[in-house]
Amino acid sequence: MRPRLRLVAELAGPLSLVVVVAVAGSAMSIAQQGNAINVLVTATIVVALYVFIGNSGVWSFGQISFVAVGAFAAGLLTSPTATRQTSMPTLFKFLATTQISNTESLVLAAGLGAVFSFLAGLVLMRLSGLSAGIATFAVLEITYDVLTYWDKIGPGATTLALVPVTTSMTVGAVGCGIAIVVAFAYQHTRSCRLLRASREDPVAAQGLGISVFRHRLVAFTISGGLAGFAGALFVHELGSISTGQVYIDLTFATLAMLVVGGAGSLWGAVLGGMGLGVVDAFLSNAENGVAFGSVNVTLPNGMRVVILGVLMVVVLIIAPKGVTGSREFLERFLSKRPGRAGAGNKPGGSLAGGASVADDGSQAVPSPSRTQS
Amino acid sequence: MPDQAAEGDAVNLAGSGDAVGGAGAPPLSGSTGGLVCSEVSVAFAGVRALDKVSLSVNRGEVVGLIGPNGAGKTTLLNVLSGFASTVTGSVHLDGQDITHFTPQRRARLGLERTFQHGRLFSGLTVRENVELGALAVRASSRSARSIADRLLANLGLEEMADLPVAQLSHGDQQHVSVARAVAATPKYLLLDEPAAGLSEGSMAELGVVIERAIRESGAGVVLIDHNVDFVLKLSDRVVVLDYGEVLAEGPSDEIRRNVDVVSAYLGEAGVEDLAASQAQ
Amino acid sequence: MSWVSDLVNAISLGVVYGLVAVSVGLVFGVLRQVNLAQGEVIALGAYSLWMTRGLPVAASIAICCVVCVAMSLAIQVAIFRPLRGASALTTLIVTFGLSYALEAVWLIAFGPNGEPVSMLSSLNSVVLGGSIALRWITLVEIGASGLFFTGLVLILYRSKIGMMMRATAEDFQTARLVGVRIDRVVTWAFVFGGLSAALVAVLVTVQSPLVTPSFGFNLIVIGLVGVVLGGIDRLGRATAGGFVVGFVNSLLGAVVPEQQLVFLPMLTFLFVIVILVLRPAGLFTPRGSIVERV
Amino acid sequence: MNPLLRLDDLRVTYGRVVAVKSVTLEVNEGQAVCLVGPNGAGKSSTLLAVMGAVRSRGDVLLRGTSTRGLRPEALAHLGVAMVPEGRHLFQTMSVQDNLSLGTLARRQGKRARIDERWVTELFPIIGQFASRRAGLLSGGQQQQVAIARALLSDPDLILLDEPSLGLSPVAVDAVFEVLERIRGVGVAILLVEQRAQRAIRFCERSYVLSDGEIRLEVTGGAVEDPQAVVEAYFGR
Amino acid sequence: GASTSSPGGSPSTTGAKSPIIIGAVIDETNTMKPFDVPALNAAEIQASQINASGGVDGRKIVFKVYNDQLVPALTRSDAIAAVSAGASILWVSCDVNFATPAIQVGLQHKLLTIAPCIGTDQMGPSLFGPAGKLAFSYGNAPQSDGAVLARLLIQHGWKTATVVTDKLLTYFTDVCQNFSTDFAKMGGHVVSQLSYTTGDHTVTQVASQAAQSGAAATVLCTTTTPDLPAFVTAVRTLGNAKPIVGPWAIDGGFWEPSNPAISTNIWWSTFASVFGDDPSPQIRALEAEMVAKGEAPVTGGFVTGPAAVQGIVTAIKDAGGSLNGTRLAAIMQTFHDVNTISGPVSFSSTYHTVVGRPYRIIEDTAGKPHFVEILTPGPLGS
Ligand SMILES: Nc1ncnc2c1ncn2[C@@H]1O[C@H](COP(=O)(O)OP(=O)(O)OP(=O)(O)O)[C@@H](O)[C@H]1O
Ligand SMILES: Nc1ncnc2c1ncn2[C@@H]1O[C@H](COP(=O)(O)OP(=O)(O)OP(=O)(O)O)[C@@H](O)[C@H]1O
Ligand SMILES: [Mg+2]
Ligand SMILES: [Mg+2]
Repeated sequence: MRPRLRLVAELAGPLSLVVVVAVAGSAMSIAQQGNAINVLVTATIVVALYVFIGNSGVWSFGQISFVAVGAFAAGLLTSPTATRQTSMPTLFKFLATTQISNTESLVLAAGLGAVFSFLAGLVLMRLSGLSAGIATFAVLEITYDVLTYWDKIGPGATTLALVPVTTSMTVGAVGCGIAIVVAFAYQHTRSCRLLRASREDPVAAQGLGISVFRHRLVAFTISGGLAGFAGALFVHELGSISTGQVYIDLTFATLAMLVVGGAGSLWGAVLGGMGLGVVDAFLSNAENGVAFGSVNVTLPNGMRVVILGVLMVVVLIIAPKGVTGSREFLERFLSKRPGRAGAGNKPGGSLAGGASVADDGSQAVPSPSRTQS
Repeated sequence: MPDQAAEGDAVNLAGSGDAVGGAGAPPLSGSTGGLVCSEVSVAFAGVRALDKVSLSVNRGEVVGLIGPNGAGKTTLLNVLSGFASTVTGSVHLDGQDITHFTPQRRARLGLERTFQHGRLFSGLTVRENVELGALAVRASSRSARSIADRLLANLGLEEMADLPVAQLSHGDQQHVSVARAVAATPKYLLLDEPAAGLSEGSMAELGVVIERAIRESGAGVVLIDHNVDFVLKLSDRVVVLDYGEVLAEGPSDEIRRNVDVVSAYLGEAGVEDLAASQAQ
Repeated sequence: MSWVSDLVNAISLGVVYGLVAVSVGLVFGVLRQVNLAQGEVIALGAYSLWMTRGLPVAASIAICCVVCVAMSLAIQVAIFRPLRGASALTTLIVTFGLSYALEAVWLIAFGPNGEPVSMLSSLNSVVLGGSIALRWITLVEIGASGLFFTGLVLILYRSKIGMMMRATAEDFQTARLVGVRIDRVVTWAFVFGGLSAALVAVLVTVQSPLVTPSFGFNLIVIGLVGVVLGGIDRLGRATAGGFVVGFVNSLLGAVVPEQQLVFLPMLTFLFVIVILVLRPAGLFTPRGSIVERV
Repeated sequence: MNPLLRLDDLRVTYGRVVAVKSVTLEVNEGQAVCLVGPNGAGKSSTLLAVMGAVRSRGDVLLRGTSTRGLRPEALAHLGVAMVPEGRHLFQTMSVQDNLSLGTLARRQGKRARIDERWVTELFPIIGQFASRRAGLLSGGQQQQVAIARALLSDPDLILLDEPSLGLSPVAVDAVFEVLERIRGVGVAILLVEQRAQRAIRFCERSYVLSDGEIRLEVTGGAVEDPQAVVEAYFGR
Repeated sequence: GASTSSPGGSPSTTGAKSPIIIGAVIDETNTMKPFDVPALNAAEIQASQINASGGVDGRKIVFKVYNDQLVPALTRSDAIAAVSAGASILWVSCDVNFATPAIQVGLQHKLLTIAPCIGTDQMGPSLFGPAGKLAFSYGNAPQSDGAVLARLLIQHGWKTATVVTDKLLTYFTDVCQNFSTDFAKMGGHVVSQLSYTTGDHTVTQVASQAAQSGAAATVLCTTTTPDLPAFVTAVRTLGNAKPIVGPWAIDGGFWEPSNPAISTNIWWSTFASVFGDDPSPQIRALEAEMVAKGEAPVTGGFVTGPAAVQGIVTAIKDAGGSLNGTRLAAIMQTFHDVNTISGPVSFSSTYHTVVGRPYRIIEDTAGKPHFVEILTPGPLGS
């Protein structure tokens, strides 16, 4: 009973948060709706990060590359071919002429993200710790460099404009929901459980027969797929994209969300993504001035970032495992209480019963079985 | 002494464990069976940790491995399980040459080990740790869970099943790491000082769990421990290692009687342990 | 002869990043934690040079040192003390948050344009002219960082405090048990960290005088890449790693055809990936030494 | 006269888990006292609490003065050394460096009773492997270095948490010999051991700890009533 | 919400007529602040003067300002907020990449969308397709920047040049490319083409090569990033004291090392001199007013703000008071030498960014930038 309840809560918690944001967002002004959609899309990216980072315990600074690839692919192929040919004359022919629907672009972006991350993962997934962090960061830099300067595959250093804006509140919410369901389903696979164990002690995992590389690669690929998908949502939310938007700033912003929420749980990822997203949106409004009743509060320009940074630092110092403690929704209440206060009367019935050594009395200090204490 | 070791080597090279001393448990498999390493040498920065050591263990048999600190016991276990880096010689598992297999691959062939120093998944709970032992090889989630529950009950750990292992005392952690290895229902089980730091009662429980694993899955066990009594009790055959060489080898009884041979190793503490059990 | 000047330039850039790497490696050497906010210490040091531009050079440098050490210590008290024992990556993320916030503070305080520091700009003049173009600053950098580095290595590996630092790095709980007053030790590490930041601030602003809000972050990111590339465990390896990143980047920049130069970052980072995949523990970490006992 | 160490109603909890309920005991100068008990009884927790490494309630008095609020390093400098459970060497540092770190807490102006020559003689492997990285030694070798490191601070009181863990029988003998010798020069010992029999025989006073409580006190090293010890282990 | 300014002070006396709301989505925090804010400040002064003299057919111009902080999603939602707040003209940041999310909102709502100082020629149909007909920038097209620099070199007898391109932005590449073509056409000779990308750490290297190339002048297309002072320092200390010439993006002088031996013989083109010596009294007055308000502009780009306001007003008047974006845009596209404070402004169906407007040439001598002359780039392709 309990385990099933836990499972339901684990999925229902994050999903209901999506619904709350979507519903609350829809009730707001049209400009604020944009912010709410952005919160949903950003949370999708955070979920994608979580699938790899949260489950493998390896920090990747490269997931935004997959977002970038997804965003540019989806954006490019849905933008009008006519302007593509005038504003991007150097494009490869098939990129200049192919036109796909927005839905197709979501699928394509997810696929590309998965393929790209799979290939990168083949090379990188043997690394751990800081080396993995730096190597994935290198992937981000490389992706950025190529996308910015190779004008045969995209707009290069200029903006990709005229992408159809189709990520409505509903699409954003459904997209985020899909990512959450995928992440949830994945984290209950055998592969993921083994991966989660291996992050605690890779050597012991090897000894048990767990191929850390293989399971990491699976997580990396799924994460890359979700990231590409999120990239497509992102580009269809903004209607345009330039490489600077899917680079270091977004990387660190989403990582911050993940850590603040709690990198070890899906609930943490979603809560962190949505929570910081909302705070961010609020702060940016506050820089333009918000009215609290009759009092008009305006934050000095630039304070948004200061506050976000400080918030992140403070949360992590107080709660290094994030505000959720890296636990799933309601996990604390639904799981059996650990702890055995007093360690007292344990049920007996040990099969050993101190049989061979302790009972013969021949020793000066026989040590009876612990279980009988 | 060197003669004896050499003889043991020669016999083991032939690949049949039961020839040694003759008193070991009868092997379950044919002459190609068993976990066998032959003429293994390992050196670290010029220092020989193992020098042409051969060892074999058959299904259903417990081979004790004793020897002074630094004798090379753990290194030998590393060789068997694939964790040693520089190896000459070969390792075979049921006739298959596994010398160059990774630890993962060996584990999937049914070779499980414990580590001298914990190496539990410290953030996970006791139950999860044990379940993973089963899950890592082949078991489904459900069967892993039932295996874990049974093992924990056997060890009297069910009370702690939902605690993170980091919160367990040292002795309890030792239990969990054995349970994790046993949960994989291994063909061969390599235990590195599982009884270190256990009170004698807990040690007895441990003995029962090991015996049960042998009974149920016919596992062959290599058991390292410094509690000679514990090792002799459980083992069919005992190998004494010193300075990377096999110093003596034979059935437990023989080693037990042959206190002289190993007094260099046993010292007062060992003799005391032995005396206690001989009084039985 | 242009390859000579390319080489000189490459060495010069290498030395800068070597020095940044010392700065990062030092704190890591004591705490096994990464301090990304070290970049902001450097930035503040550089801004202090600008603010004291009216003063004599020596006074300006002295103030820069004081400012850097003070800020370094403040970071230690506010961030590293509460996070003692946390993993390298946790502190990486936390100190990232801090740099993020501090960068915004610089933006508010000093504006996005940047402020030029022209102290010591005469050091840019050439020692050997012609096609070699060896500058005084390059020599000063090599000399100063060589001295600083040697000093640190002596302290870390030859002195008692150094031994305590290494012990703290390894296992601070046990270090306490044997009587290491770790608060003091850590404080010293941050003092040295602050000094190295000041040194970086002074030397870098000679060649690259404009101090912008992202001044420190840009340096530290590449520095960190270098540190990990070289082998973060040892100061020497980390420093060499920093040097290599700078050197390789600069050399590639000279070799790559002008049209393809935009792909220089790609090439540099490809190099980083290749090295990391081949030598995960660092380019200069001997193969044998990473074997972990199981 | 005050005892060297006195634990007064010591209590250690980890969150909701009570590891030590109530422990009161004394160790006099130059005396060996041991703490035995089943796994999970709270022995390690008791030692850690003495060292100030975990939070505790109750009082720990060193030479009659409370050590409340003192950190481990401060206690080390007051002449308390500890051999923690399991290997806690500085793995990447050489054996020699590990030992040098042991001498940090030596009090100045006092002639050391225990020096490096002394420990090298007791543990020959130390001389043999002095320049080797400590992490590469075998388990038992590391344990010996850990004991040597603690001794080198020339403490008045040494806390040993299962010093025989992972040691071969001869090495265990060596450890007890070492303990004998340091007791001989006036070092007080608080010992936690699973080799209960031997520990009790060695010590002037022994306590059986179970479920975080002292169940039995044995003085004089001889066990008159083994049955009582058994019961103490079981918990009455 | 957003900060609303109703320049002109006194409450409207014209009563019923509703104001013309310009929604400005700009950066007041980040790296575009030095460009966006002075342009807006100057535009507000201009608007207040218009308002004071009766407004546009009695309607006041009101700016509603949103700080987008260069965050893409925010840029978009700010633009939406501006539109829903009744803006009939959208005013965006001076970098086309950062501004696009806002621009597209404006275009989608068929508003006249104006950037005061975007310097690429993308603000228009070339990037935004047919919808881009509504988009204009009052900045100079890179073609003009390049052409005027070529003219500057020729005029001063610098017949050979080393061209250094920072590949960071399309704008830089465009300027240098246009310079090279025009320079060659005018009889100059490009000795060597060098490039780097801001932040790729090769600037010292490139500077060494440039210093030794032997050309009469070095043309550098970049902005005031950390690499610019490093470049200048490196070139000068290698003993090369020849002119270094750059486009508007290096205007301001604030970046120059205070060493007078380094910061000398540096030339650039700009919209107006911010060093107090601009030949136009109008501009000097405007500048003085801004300084008095504590809003001293950093670069000459600020005049594009009031110029844009003047252009908008002209278009509205021509349209008979209509605020219909399509109509206004159609009129604006036909601008030919429309007089503004920044000089004559012309647009065409290909160029929605200003071409052919006269430039101020500034020279920095020993750390003191000063106005030198006015140069007109001449018709494109000459
Ligand atoms: N990775 C290594 N590098 C260097 N030396 C090593 C390494 N592993 C083991 N050794 C050395 O090899 C010898 C054998 O070590 P091993 O761990 O096998 O001993 P052991 O018999 O298990 O001892 P113990 O009973 O103390 O655990 C020791 O001298 C040890 O120092
Ligand atoms: N860090 C911790 N967090 C939570 N509980 C802990 C922690 N450390 C120990 N415990 C609990 O406290 C109790 C006492 O542990 P302790 O380690 O003191 O026992 P011990 O007597 O030393 O046992 P052993 O002989 O097995 O080493 C145990 O029940 C253990 O589970
Ligand atoms: Mg061993
Ligand atoms: Mg213990």
